[in-house]
Amino acid sequence: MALCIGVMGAENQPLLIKISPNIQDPIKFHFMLHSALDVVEEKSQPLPKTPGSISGADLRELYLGLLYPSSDEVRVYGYCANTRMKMILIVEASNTTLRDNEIRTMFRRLHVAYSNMIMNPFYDVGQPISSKSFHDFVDSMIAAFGVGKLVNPTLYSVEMEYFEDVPTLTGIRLLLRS
Amino acid sequence: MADAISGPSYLYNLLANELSVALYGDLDKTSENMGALTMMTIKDRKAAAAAAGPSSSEAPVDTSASARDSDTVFPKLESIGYQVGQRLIERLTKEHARFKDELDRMKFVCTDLWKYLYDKQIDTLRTNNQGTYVFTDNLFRPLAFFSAEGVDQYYPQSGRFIAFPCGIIRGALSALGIRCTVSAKVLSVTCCVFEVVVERT
Amino acid sequence: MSAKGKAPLLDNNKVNADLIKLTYGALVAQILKDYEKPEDVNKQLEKLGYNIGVRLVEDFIAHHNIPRCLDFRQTAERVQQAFRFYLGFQPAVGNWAPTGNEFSLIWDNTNPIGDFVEFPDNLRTLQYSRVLCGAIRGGLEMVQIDVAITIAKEFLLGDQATELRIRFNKRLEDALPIGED
Amino acid sequence: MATDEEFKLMYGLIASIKSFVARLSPMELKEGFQSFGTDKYRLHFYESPTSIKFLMTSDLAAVSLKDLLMQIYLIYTETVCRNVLVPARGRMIDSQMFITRLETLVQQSPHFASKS
Repeated sequence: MALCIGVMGAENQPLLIKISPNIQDPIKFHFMLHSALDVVEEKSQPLPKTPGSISGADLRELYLGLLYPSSDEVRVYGYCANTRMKMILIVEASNTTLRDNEIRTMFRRLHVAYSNMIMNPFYDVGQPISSKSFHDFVDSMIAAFGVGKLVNPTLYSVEMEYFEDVPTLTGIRLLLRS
Repeated sequence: MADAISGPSYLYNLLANELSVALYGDLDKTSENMGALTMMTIKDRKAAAAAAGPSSSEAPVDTSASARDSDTVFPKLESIGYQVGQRLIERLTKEHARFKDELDRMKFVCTDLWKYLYDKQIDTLRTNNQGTYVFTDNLFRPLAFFSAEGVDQYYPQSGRFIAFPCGIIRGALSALGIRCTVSAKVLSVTCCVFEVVVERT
Repeated sequence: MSAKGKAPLLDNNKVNADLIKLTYGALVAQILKDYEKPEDVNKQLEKLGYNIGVRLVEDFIAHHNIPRCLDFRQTAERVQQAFRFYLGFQPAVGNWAPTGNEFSLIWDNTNPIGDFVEFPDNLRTLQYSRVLCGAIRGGLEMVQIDVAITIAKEFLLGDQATELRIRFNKRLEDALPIGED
Repeated sequence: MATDEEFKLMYGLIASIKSFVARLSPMELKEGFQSFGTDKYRLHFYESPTSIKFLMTSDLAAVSLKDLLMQIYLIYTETVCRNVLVPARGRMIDSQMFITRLETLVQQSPHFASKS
């Protein structure tokens, strides 16, 4: 019953991470995001030229699909833009109504929102995202992706501290607010 | 024809050109500074263009020559271009399949990006396969504003119009993961050549 | 290089309007670095707008066969039309003063050149729309109308709309060359 | 006669005719003064709403050159106004592009052909 959206920059630095409020141990999700990045990195590499490889067109899609085989708890999806901006989405495994196409559409919408957000001249590309409208958008996505059991759909916001020398998720300090 | 532009496209060109004025400040003062550039006769220049090693060092107007007089303004114009290129590319590549390789990205800049910016593609793209790419635009719109074949009176000042597009190219490529330096030369009245050198690490 | 047969990325007018916003935004950010004080930046933006307006008005009039305005209401319509033509999106004209010499251009729920902008809190005195004031002033000055423009509402600062207030000052006379009367 | 002297005279002439014509008219003028003729030539006048004045002399066969003058205005905006290297106002036009296109336009006009 979990849900989490992560947006990472070209150097894998976290730009925005949102975790659904009824998650007990958000740290776990940060690790999940972290390891998912490796898979994204691997999947988005240019393919070695193997003659007759299956459906090359599909593999060049920005949407990377399911990153791991489904586990009992969660499913992790990935998306990597041409600018190497990455987005990761974690949904609960029990939510079987979500189809691949819907996930794809959702990533597309996120990407549109992101590309609008970086039009803001006062935002420096590659820095953690503070845009209120983008935060609201991601919140609404988390809410819309129906963790139906949520009584009170307020979200924790996660503030990140980004350490120069540790450009990965391990360098994050979490401040949880309800 | 270069004049078949109107509406937002016209306003954009005006803004892009006005950028240099906004940063250069007083126009008359600028012209004086720019006058320091050596002026060549058309004949000399045509010869230089014909000899056209795009990497030839004796092409008459290039950023470095102009930069002598406007050390501060060129980097600023370039950095505005960089910001624009970097942000723009996110929008333009949203629906684009993942790029295969470096050349694929270069092609994108020459076709889609250029078309978006100037309503035409780069005319030729050449590479030495060692990280140097040369884009040639024979009718570069910002120059076509006031120059045409045989009309070259503003040629000495044309250097100020190339810093911004250089920045756009650098920004776009950097967003696509290619770190590079971009320089440009105006070869003949409306022909502009951009040289992209990829930084190898 | 073959990109032929590809559908255009987006509707052309919209595309260029976005490009204008993007370039203008980058310029504002750059000028901010140079001048630091928002008040000085505002002045620069007004000047930039003025320079653009002065040139734009000629293009607008020549390409659309616009005749001379007979009254200020007509002027308002023309300004509105020019916005549609160059930014692809026209403001409402309203809030006329009873004397007919003052009106507002209103963009509900948006800012015509900054719909993606989010202001940092320390820049609240920066007038992002100042370039529009400059452009309108420059354009109208060329058709011998002297106006004063204020930003009555700014969407980017949390107002419901962006509203520019335009007040007619006087008609300008042709300046005579020196030595004539 | 020196060129700037000639400009001043011409300006005075146009200004006088304009105000004269405006005063004679019983109604608000829309177009105002457009041309006058002598027994040798005709002088055509067009003023853009931005007060840029275009004048052309022709033989008597050309009755109205208003359209031609408006096209010249168009060329002016395309070659002079959009060139940021030229100050927006108050300078002699030295753009070669303007001159080239002006010559082409005038030579292609039917009024030009009718003379020879």
